[in-house]
Amino acid sequence: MNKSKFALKLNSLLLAALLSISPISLAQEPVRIAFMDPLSGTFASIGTSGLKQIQFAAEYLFNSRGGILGGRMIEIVPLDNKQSPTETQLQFKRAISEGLRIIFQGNSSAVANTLSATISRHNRRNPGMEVLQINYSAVDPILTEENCSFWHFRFDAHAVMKLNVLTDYIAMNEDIKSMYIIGQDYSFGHIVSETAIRLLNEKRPDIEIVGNEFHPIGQVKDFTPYVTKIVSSGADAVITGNFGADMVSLARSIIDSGLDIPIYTFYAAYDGITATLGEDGKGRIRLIHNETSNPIPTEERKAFIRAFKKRHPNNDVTQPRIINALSMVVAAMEQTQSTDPYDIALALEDMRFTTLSGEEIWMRGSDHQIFQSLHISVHTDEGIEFDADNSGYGLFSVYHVPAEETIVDSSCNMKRPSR
Amino acid sequence: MLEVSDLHAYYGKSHILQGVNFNVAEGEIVSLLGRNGVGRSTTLKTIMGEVAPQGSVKFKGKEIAGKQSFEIAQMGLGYVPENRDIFPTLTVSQNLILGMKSTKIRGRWSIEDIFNMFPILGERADVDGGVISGGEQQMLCMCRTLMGDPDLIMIDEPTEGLAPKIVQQVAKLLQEIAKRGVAILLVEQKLSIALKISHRLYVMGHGTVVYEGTPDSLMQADDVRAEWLEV
Amino acid sequence: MLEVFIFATLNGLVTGLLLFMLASGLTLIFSMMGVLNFAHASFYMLGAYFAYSISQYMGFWAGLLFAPIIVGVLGAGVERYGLRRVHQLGHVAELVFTFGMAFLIEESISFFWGTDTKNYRYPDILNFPLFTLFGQEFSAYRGFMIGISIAIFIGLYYVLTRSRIGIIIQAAITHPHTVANLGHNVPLIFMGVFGVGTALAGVAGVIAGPVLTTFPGMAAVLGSIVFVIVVIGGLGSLAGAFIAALLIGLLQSYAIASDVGVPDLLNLLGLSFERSHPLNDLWTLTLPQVAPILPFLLLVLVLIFRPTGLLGKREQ
Amino acid sequence: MAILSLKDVRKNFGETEIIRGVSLDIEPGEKHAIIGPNGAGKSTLFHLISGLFNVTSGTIEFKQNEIQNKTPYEVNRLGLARSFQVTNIFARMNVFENVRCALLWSCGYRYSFWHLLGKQHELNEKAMHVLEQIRLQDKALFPAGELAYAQQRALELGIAIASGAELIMLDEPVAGMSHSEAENAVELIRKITEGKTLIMVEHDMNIVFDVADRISVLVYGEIIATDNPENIRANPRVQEAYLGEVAVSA
Amino acid sequence: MSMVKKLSVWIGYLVVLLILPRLFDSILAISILNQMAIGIVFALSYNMLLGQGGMLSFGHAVYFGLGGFMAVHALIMIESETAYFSILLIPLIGGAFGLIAAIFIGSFSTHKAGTVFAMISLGIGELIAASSLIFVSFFGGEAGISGDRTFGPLFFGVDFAQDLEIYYLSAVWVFIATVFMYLFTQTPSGRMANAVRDNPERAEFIGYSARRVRFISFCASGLFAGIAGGLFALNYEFITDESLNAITSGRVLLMAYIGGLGYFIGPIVGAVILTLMNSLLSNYSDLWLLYLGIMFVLTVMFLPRGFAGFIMMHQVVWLRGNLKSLILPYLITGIPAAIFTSACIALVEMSHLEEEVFHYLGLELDPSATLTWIITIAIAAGSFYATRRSVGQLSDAWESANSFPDSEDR
Repeated sequence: MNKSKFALKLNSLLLAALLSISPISLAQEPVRIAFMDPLSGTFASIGTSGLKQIQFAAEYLFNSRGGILGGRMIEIVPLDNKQSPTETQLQFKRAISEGLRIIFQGNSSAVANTLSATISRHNRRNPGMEVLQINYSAVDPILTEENCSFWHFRFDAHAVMKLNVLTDYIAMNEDIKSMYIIGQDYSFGHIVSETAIRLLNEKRPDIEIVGNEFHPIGQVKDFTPYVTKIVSSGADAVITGNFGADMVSLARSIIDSGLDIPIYTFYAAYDGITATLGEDGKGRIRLIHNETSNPIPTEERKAFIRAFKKRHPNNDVTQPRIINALSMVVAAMEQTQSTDPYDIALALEDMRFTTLSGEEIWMRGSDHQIFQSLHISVHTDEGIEFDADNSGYGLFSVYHVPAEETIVDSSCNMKRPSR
Repeated sequence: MLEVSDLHAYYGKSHILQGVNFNVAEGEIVSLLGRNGVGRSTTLKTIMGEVAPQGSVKFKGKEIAGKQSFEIAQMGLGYVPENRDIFPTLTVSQNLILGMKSTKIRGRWSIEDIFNMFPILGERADVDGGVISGGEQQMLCMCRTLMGDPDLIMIDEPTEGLAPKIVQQVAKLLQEIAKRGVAILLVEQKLSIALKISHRLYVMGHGTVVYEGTPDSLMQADDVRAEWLEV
Repeated sequence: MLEVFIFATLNGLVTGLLLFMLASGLTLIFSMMGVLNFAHASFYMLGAYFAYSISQYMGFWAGLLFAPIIVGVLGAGVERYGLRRVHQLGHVAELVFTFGMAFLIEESISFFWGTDTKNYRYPDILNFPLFTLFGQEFSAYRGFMIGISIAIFIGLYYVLTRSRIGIIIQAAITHPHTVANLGHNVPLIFMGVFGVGTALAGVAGVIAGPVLTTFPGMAAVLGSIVFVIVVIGGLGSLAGAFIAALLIGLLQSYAIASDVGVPDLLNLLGLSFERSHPLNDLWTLTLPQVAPILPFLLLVLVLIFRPTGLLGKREQ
Repeated sequence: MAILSLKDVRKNFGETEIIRGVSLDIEPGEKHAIIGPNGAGKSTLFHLISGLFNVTSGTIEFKQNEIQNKTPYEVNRLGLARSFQVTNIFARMNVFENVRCALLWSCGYRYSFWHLLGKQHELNEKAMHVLEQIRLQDKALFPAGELAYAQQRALELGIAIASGAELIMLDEPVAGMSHSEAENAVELIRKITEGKTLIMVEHDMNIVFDVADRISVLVYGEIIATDNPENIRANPRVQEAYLGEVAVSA
Repeated sequence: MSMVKKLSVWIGYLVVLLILPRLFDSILAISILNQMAIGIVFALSYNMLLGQGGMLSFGHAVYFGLGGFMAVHALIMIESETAYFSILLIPLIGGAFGLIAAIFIGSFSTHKAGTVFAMISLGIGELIAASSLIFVSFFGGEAGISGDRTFGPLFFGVDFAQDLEIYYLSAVWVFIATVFMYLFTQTPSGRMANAVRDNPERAEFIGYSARRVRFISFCASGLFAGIAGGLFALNYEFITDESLNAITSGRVLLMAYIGGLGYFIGPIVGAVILTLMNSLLSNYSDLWLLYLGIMFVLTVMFLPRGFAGFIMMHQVVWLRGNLKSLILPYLITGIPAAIFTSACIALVEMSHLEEEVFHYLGLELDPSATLTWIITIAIAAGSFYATRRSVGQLSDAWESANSFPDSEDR
């Protein structure tokens, strides 16, 4: 048992003692945290899945154990931003109206960028009413580079970090002589393409980039024409940053064309994708992520996942980083005994925290970027203890990079507000 | 067979039929005469249900006012509209097939019959309806309606725009139709045809029937002709 | 280069024929009611989802059989209880109604099936390469898609031009009153045509679902393209829709396959621009990048210079 | 000098020739009627003159301007106005607005978006005056689509004459009216076309003979006779065209 | 209407605009009001096109979005001091750019109204929306571009950092835009737009080129859509491709249609209703889009003239003093209808929810219990039956309230 947990226990004991004296404190105000992601519309599945995970984590890790900060419950307030920057702004106003000061948000870097800019502006104009952005999934490096903000914390490795590992892994494979890069025609796709080319050139100058294609996001009906180009280019492997339906369609088209080459990617699992790829995707899809899905290193996490599956049989713990983020925010609150965003932010800086997986992760203070081990997993049905989409298939980790090797420099020049 | 009493009809705001009364007996040829715009075509359209009727229209003893066009047609009331509406992209025989209400019931007319009666249509059986001459189109249009085996056929201006020779042919066809026991309600502007083949005549003016009689009596009634028909 | 061309043609054909299946129903409905049915692609999506659900229990083939029937019945219901009522309120109301239906169907699908991607698969019996050319496989299922599309085209063509019911439909589309006067139940025909049109969209959904991914956005991806085809082909012209569908299928396929772009053009002209040039985006544009918007460009050009479309006669 | 002069005007629709060489001169101030059986091409002729259709060949001169291929609005701006066989008003606007719109161009407002109509007193008075002429002043604020039929026809006339055109063309102005309504309408037509040139298509022969100075008979796209009413009535070709040959002998 | 009465309506409008943030003063309320302000101008501009000019557009967001993008660029220019003017004028920049875009596009798209126009607008809309992701330097890609409204010269010491300040600025612009759009309907061009909508053929015979008239309406509409885009830029301080695409075009069509085409206040009503639904309903249910879709389809079917049309339907009854006679029939039908609606919503929500308890209208329903379902379905069926039964009486009452004592005009 580590220190903070001990403190937590002690607190709850104290609380129990207090409760017996004054029944009024029963009505202790909950700690309210906003979770802002698409909960309706086309992208709803990913947002609702995330919401279930954070709600479950709050319940399982904290509320059922007597709450935080001496008995206060965590209340997760869902805010539906429909993955639209405009709607995000409106929901942000709603959050402020309702006194929500901590906002979890993950989906779409565009939304994260907007939110970050909005929050910076708001915090500058409304001192004393600051809001904290907990970004658990948006990986555009700019958020912790040029546009880094004191009020923004990222709990996922950014695209360049991930590509660094991915290209290392590719570089080790001597069979790969040529590479095809295809991506959605927007910032993330371009980052993936530019970074992959740069890193591959450094690490394996002999790998020829035989294709560098952009297609409009969400507009392509049929990826076969693109796959035709991949085939005729003679590529040995594909890198793509596609997500959602674009990812599934691309992978399916590659599979259908009989092209048996690995696909290196980021978002090709869960929320129906694993089930859809099924047997055909076996061994072909390799993706980079944090927190292994199989094998799971600790019993604690296994218990967490099993409890979650029991509560939500049709969902999976797709984003363990949400849990890490929540745990670290709570730890920061406990540490400062405050729910004020400024205090929490200061406490989060350079915090080291041991996750359910037993790994110590580090929030770098200079740019608010998390560092933790990264893994490359294969889509397979072998050795899968925890599958995805109840399909029997899941991710099996084949390559691990410890946290310290993922560290990259940042050009962040953070403006720190003074109090 | 057809009894129209106190029939009113409106086009938008325009009160076109202002109480029309007439009847057609079985096997009879009856003409509806009058100048343009007095409501003769509208009368036929109203009977057919294309224009909303007010009043009573009885066909074979049953009230048909308010029924939909296709129901009325299925009861055995045929209608050949003024604008002919030959389907230009369908062949002559396809146009005829279109007139059949069902492939099962055989009526008094068959395609062979029609082609015998009008060899010219038979010759052009596979020609598109759009390219045959105006007279042939008129024939085809009437024959198409006959294919549905009506007991009463209403024909709007069959001779309009036709050469005199063709007009004679149309007249012959009308008499042929009547011979097979089909009653005819004819809307005509050409007195010559109407007088020649009709059993009875009605003259319309200002949305009502203003004169009823036989061809002979109309020939006598110079005042009626002058007021309601002639130029 | 040859293999790229051959496969681009085949791919274009697959897309084009699929688009035609959608466009044929839409153009029939348009000819009949004079209104473009915005919800048409939504029926396509319904087809895929119904087939997915049916295939879970009874296999792909049952889905292919029943899903279009269900979609057709739904479509007929929409005509009977919705459109027929709205028809009296004029064209704008009708267009807006179908627009609303599209919206409603998409939301209903999210409600009943959820928003995640569905694991809708084609049958294993078709899971083999039909042929391999230059090392690239052409899957049997794609061959099947081409086959079924062509079969439907021929069947539709035959029914419409040769059969008695087809003759009646053709006539009813242009002259509903005349046909009613000949004793044919025109409202029923209209409902039937709407039902068959939507069922065709359903078929397209059933066969496209497994390869183009079954997810709630699938209608939006195709919806406006189908419109473009119907308009370019000429409103109400089936043959025009056929030509336009193939044209757009091939055009997009070739555009993606090609690697040319503005940079090549500039090289040819001997011009060059700095990366910092304000119009840098324009100077680096490539044909594959703009492939998906080519149909809309074509649409605008056709409407400006030939508002009736390629083979259309009817003008609003 | 003829105000309107048609020279060998022809119009084909595809293969079919609808107007087969019409030549006609209309004198200023003349009241001219065009009659003929259905499908003779009367409305087509109107459309050709008023600019809705382009001619296939031939010329149309209005006040010495060739107008055969001009657009309707260009023709109208020269001082030629027309009414329609089927009531053709601005149904969702009120009666007053209908007439005022018809006045706008001739009063020189063109496409202005800087004049407020409420403040244009002269214009509004003119519009009221037209309404008085067509006896619809008490219906001024009524939506035009809600008027009774005869009133809509009167409004149709009002729109045609409002701009003060010198040549007015009326296409079946009394079609669909009851007898008494038609009489009122004729009186109205006579009043509002006073001093102007009038061309009208009409089937009601009483009205034609009542109003017209001269009559042209159009049959199958050709004018078979142009003359004063008495001569037209006596013309056997005219009777034949109307009634077929048998009746003539009777 | 007399001059005084007219003026008082306008003054009332201005007062309501200015007093609203006093009544609803939470941060959320202010931001909803700001949205409404944008929606009102945008929907009114759309109504100029469709309601008054008869042109159905599926790409009206183009002018809104382009105006907005230009406005944000202007904000950036003020911030970077390449330009120096007050942000009060930002909406004007948006309007100018909307106008320029409309002049260009209108020059070839206003040939015809009807389907051809609708399809061209759809094509242009898709083209521009797609280009916005390609031409990153102007449109900023999917992240869009953002600026800051607090630069430039101060306006009497106000830097417009707060939403409330922006609301007052917007309210003034909304008022100005509304007045000008209303005045436009009173000009020769505005009137002729109505005439061309009703009957383009006849309009040509009274001296006007239908195309030119449409073009002028189109440009005016583009101008005001651009102003709305400028207000958007001021309020949100950023803009993305979302503001240009089909969703925004669809939304403005919805606003104008649900509010009521052809009535000047229709779009205002529509903008208010839709903004409220969009921002409030989504907090209660993630199925709100489904409800919105159902409501939209039902509106098209049963209230073809929108909410404003529905209200205006009662004008005649009111003038005749018969409105009272309708209250009881409305209640008799309305109450079971409301019960039916809420029962249906309960059924839909229960089948969707995963939680054990469903809080609804102050009740706690248990979706896992069969009894809950049976009771809810029974309530739904019963109230449906009651509604069906009473509709007849309602329409009778409506007829009699509307009937003319003398049928002279009919």
